[in-house]
Amino acid sequence: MPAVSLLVVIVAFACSPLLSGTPLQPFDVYNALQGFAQLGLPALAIGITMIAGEFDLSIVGTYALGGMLAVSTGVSSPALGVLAAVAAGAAIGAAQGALIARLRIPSMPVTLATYIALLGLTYAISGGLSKTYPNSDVTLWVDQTLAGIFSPRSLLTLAVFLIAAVVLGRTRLGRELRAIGGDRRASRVAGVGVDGLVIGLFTVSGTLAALGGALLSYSYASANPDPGLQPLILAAVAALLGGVSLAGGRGTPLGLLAGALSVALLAQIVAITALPDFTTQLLYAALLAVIVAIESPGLRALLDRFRASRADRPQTLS
Amino acid sequence: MTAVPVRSGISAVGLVVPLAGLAVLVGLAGTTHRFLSLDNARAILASTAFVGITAIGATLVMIAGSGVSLATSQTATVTAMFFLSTQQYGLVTAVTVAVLTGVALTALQGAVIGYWHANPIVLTIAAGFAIGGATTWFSGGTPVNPEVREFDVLNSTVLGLPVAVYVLLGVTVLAHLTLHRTTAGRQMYLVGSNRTAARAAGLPVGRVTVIAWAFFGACIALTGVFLASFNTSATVTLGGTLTLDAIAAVLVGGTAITGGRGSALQTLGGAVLIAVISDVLLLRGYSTGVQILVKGILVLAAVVAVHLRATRGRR
Amino acid sequence: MIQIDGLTRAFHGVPAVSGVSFTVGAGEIHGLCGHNGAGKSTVVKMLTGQLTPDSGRIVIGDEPVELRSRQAAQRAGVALVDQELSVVPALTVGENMLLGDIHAPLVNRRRAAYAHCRRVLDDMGLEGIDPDQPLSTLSIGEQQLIEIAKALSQRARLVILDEPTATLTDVESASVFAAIRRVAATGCSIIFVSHRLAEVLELCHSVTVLRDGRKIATTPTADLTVDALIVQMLGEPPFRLAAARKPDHDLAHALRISGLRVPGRLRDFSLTANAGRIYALAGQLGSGASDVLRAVAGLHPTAIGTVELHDRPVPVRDPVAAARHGVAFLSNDRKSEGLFLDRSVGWNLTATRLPFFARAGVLQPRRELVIARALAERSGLPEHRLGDPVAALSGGNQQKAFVGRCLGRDDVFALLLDEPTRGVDIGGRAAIHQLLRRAADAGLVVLFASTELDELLELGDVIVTMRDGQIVNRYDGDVDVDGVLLMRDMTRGIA
Amino acid sequence: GTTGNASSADGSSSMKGKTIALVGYGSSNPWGAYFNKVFTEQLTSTGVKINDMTTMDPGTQVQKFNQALAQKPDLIVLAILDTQAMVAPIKKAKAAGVPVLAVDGPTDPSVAADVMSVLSDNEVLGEYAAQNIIEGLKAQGRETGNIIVLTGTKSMLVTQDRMKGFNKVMATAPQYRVVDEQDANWDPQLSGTIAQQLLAKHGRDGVQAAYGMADYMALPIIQAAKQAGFPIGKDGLVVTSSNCFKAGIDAVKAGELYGTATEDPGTIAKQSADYTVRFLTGKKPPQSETVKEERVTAANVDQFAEQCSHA
Ligand SMILES: Nc1ncnc2c1ncn2[C@@H]1O[C@H](COP(=O)(O)OP(=O)(O)OP(=O)(O)O)[C@@H](O)[C@H]1O
Ligand SMILES: Nc1ncnc2c1ncn2[C@@H]1O[C@H](COP(=O)(O)OP(=O)(O)OP(=O)(O)O)[C@@H](O)[C@H]1O
Ligand SMILES: [Mg+2]
Ligand SMILES: [Mg+2]
Repeated sequence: MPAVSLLVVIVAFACSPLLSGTPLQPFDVYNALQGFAQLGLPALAIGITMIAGEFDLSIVGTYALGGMLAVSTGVSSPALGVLAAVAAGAAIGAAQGALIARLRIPSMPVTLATYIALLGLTYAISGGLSKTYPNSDVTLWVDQTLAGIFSPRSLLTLAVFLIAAVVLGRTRLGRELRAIGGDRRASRVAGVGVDGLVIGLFTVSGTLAALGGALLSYSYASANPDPGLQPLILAAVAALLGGVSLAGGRGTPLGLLAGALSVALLAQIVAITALPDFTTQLLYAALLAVIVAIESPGLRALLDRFRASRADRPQTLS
Repeated sequence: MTAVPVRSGISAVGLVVPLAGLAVLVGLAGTTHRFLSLDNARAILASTAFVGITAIGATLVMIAGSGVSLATSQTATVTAMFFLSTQQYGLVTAVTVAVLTGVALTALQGAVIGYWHANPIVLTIAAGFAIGGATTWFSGGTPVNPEVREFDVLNSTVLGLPVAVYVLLGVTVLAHLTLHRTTAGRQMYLVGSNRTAARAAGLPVGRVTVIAWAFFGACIALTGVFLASFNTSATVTLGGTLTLDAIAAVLVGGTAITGGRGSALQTLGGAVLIAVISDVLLLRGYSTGVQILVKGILVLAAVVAVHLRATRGRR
Repeated sequence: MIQIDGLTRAFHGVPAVSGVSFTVGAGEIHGLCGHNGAGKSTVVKMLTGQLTPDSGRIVIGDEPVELRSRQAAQRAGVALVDQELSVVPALTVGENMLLGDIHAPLVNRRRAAYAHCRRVLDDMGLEGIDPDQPLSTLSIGEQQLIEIAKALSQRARLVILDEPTATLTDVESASVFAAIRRVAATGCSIIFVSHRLAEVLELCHSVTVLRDGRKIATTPTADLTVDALIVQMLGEPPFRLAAARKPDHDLAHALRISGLRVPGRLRDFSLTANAGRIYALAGQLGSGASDVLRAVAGLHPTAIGTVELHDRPVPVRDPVAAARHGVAFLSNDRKSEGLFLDRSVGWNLTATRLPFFARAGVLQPRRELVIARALAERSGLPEHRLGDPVAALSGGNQQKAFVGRCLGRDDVFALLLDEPTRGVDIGGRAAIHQLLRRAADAGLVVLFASTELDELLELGDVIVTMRDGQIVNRYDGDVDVDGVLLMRDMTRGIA
Repeated sequence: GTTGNASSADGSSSMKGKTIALVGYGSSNPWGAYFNKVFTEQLTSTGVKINDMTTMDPGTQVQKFNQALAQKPDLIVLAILDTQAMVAPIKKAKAAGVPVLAVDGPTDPSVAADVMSVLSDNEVLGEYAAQNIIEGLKAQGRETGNIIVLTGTKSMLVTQDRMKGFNKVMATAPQYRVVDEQDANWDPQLSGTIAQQLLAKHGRDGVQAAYGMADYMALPIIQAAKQAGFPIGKDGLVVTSSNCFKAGIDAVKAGELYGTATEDPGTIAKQSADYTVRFLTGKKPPQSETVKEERVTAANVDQFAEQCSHA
């Protein structure tokens, strides 16, 4: 799924000059990667929670708060700003994780509530105003072009994905994450420290979302107290395209990477070909419709039945 | 309510916490300047109405176990536009068109969820994109401004209360009766409680889900109609933050997001509670941010309390 | 050596286990028996760190241990096969074998892990299974074998198996027993929990019997017979039903199943059945017996074939239509596919008969209460519990509520039950058998699938044996059948 | 309003083959939709190619702006969503030598010299609103009066400029007092809710006038007031707003809305198109132009009915 969707989008990207009439340039790739940098960390944050069978809606809240904190505290030292954002994200994530793990509450309503509360907190901190980040050196630095197509921001995002891929692929954490997503009770009985894992998971997702928010607000030189639901929904779309299922138990960081790249490229295609903005929405809708069809048991059964009725004559029994 | 009573063992803790909360609220409210006025009570009810109507519909969907819809705002917008652009055919026709639009769009999603077991979150995100994108496409972003204003009557007040408040009460009663007194309502609880079991027992899972979503669609459409009347024109962003506001009201009302438990009356209570608290904070001069923050904490408290009550004795 | 001393645990003030003590020597295979709810699993959970005892002591080797978590129990050398299948289908076989094992390294060493899993699988005689294979591609029985293999390979000092063979065929059970004996021979202690008493006597050195949370006795198996064991478990002579099997030639056929197929599971199945008789499908897991029932109930979306009930064709892929035509189905998984656990007993009993007390879609509460009361009485449930959530009932009573849902309805013509008494003790089993017999006498076709020989012989008027997705033999009511015959059909198939 | 039809400007033939990137407000916003429509219409006959790179998301806007920059158009027409976020991209455009025309809202002062601009006069819009209120209250013969204000998103310069103008004029009439100012986020639904609560908070004799920053924010105030039993218009609540939509004009005609002001998308779109033609044909227009805004009240409403009827 992630490989297929990435391939389709890359092919479409390569074909976009047919519509736009201008050949592709390295800058097109750079800009797509900038889009990826904006989307990647929230997508990874929500993606890992989805692998573990949870759904962290609060990432947009942490994302907004992270941006606001970075801008408020990172004027003289950008590292300090990132640190403040990340610390807050981790603390919020840990608190949520503890609540979810210890009381065994479904994460969706809890994180929805946290999202609303964090939005309010960010609003209260900023007085509802966008906050300016006056350190323009940092702003220019994070988005400077490296090797034609990268920027420090997109490289950092890529690095985080690679670290996640190594950690989840090469240690037993990856296995345990998918296990608790696949069957929570069985994992518990098998001896997986489920509670600790869930708390750690939400801590990491809070951290990643806050880091994403901080980087973004450095890049924009301002922090927006209310980013709306759009970042969350796009992150979820990226995760779903990345082969993660809302039912849990499925997905890898590299799949998530492919999903986030797909979404970023898609937005870039729309920008290159100067299609109207609502086309993006319709494209996302179409992609999600495909995911709905692939994921929904009823539709799959319908397909099975169709196949069964065609393969009816020669009886197979595995 | 039900012929077969459900054991009503209310623990001391389960009672003390909400009572304490209520006491604090009453204390705060009572000492807030102008809170205890008829005008303010009216304002609270009026501001509850729009979100409340949608939240009542969302309650049925949540009880029937198909979670939440993330396409609510977009649907409300579309119905509002249909309502305004059919004003010249008379109020009844316009409302009918709007409601049918809402029911059709939402019940269709319900059908995909009910018959094909699609994931509601993914599906409604897709539906939200599709409806929002198509609305922008067809309207070209131009607001709908009707020449004829049949809707004025919907903005009027009866006995000092806006018509929308009466509609909210009507919808609540209807939802309550549906849930507790009809076969479909009972089946919503059963399907929400254990969908696999309901399917194996031969209960009409698909049909029940569609009924719940259709009801929801009608409620969204009514909200759309009132939003349109109130603003006298409709733009693509008319739906605003309706999606999350409705979910928040349902959750504060104590309906379980996993399905099988909850009630329309509780949702009404949840919606009013949110409105009261926002109102108290506003009157006391707290900023929008603090109001939103408190709303979030309230939702969190409700979710935790409901969960603890539901799992008491099972853990 | 494992010593359990005065172990006690209560739930909400109701004792589940009170003062249980026994000892398992090194290399000993120790049986743990008792009827449903006797407290076996509670003891097991306390030994494996899933529950903390209210009081009592556990000694492993020479030192008393505090087992606060599964990890702590593993560190103390306790391995577990849980009563419920505890593997994760989303992972591979190998990943499952390493999952949660505290001895598994933090950093994956793929090659070493693969070799380890390969060796363990080979030891269990599972040469055909690849560690890199997704677990979901295995049958339920094979998945259970993986879980057992994993526990036995953990080099533990105590391996606890809670009903490990409930889903296994006899051949598979035999290889598990061999493996258990091998592990015991290395000096490891084994606790073996099972309802299959003959199995317990064959495998174990001694047996501890629990009743109502108390220990009744620990006896060497050499001194025991199945009947003696049952007396220990129940405290009174077992309740026996007269096995009156009835001939069915003289009746008109009510249910006709022909050419029923489910790709990959059921090859070809045809059966004609009469009203008033009980039909037993005898087959191990994967034999297709359970698939016949599911297909007729409309729960197999890929099923093909024709089903007629009282001369009306029943569509085979639509559970709602099947129910409308008078088919009632009881799954073998009453928790996830049967009951509405958090709803009341009353609601559960009346869930499928809302039309009986609704007028034009509007419910009539008074009539509902009358009907619910009558049903509770008919299914042997205490009336005062009608308002309780069904989850608060004991397993046996839950199953009664489940069966009760289909009784006394004049719109049900065929009752299909998959393992009607799974996890139910002997007393509860007899009561449920009686309910089914009465249903048949009232004119229903009753068709059930089971793996238990006793149940098949006791309840079935006509017994159909199945294997590999097809019928092996059909034994009508006037033919003599015995367990050996059935077992031969079920395991070896058509000669 | 300046402008004629841009396509009739001379030298339009020399614009063939030129490209404009329109990094404007997305069409999901009514103002943006009409602006884009008029702007595009005005320029079609000149043969210039317009790339639609509009959006309502500030992040996407930065990305689309950078994208536009890479395609090296002859002009980027920009309607800013997030003032700060646009600073660095504008600097980049300057460095790359791609001219930028900012329309509607101003850029951050630090880059104001790097762009050309056709701006709405937001301060004046705020002043007009204040004038409407003072005029209305005086006409009722009131010695004192309390005012509530529902603003657009406070973080936007547009909002801040309007409040600057509003407060400046209100300071000249200290007998009238602003008692509450809330951020309603350019959201009609939120405006309605907040209005209901504020009206209840201050009571029937506690509020005499209200300012909703756009027509679609003022109309919900009127509805809320009606439902709360406030008299509206002549002897009642004086409600004003500051950018006109058709619904607002209707309300002025009906005597419910005391007044509004222009900043209608059509006028600014025409002026921007005109500016674009002048720039691309080498006519060197002034670096910054301001759209002349007009105050609209019952007295002159008919004059603006057509101009304001498109959004
Ligand atoms: N978590 C729990 N909460 C409340 N009661 C419990 C809980 N777990 C077990 N019980 C009760 O404790 C008693 C012993 O249960 P246990 O599971 O140990 O029985 P068992 O002997 O394993 O039965 P089975 O043969 O059905 O597995 C029963 O009455 C059961 O209902
Ligand atoms: N999970 C639970 N939650 C609450 N109460 C429970 C639970 N499990 C058991 N109980 C209570 O413990 C009582 C005894 O249950 P138990 O399983 O021991 O019954 P039992 O005697 O084994 O009956 P049966 O023969 O039907 O299995 C039940 O009637 C029930 O009230
Ligand atoms: Mg029991
Ligand atoms: Mg047990």
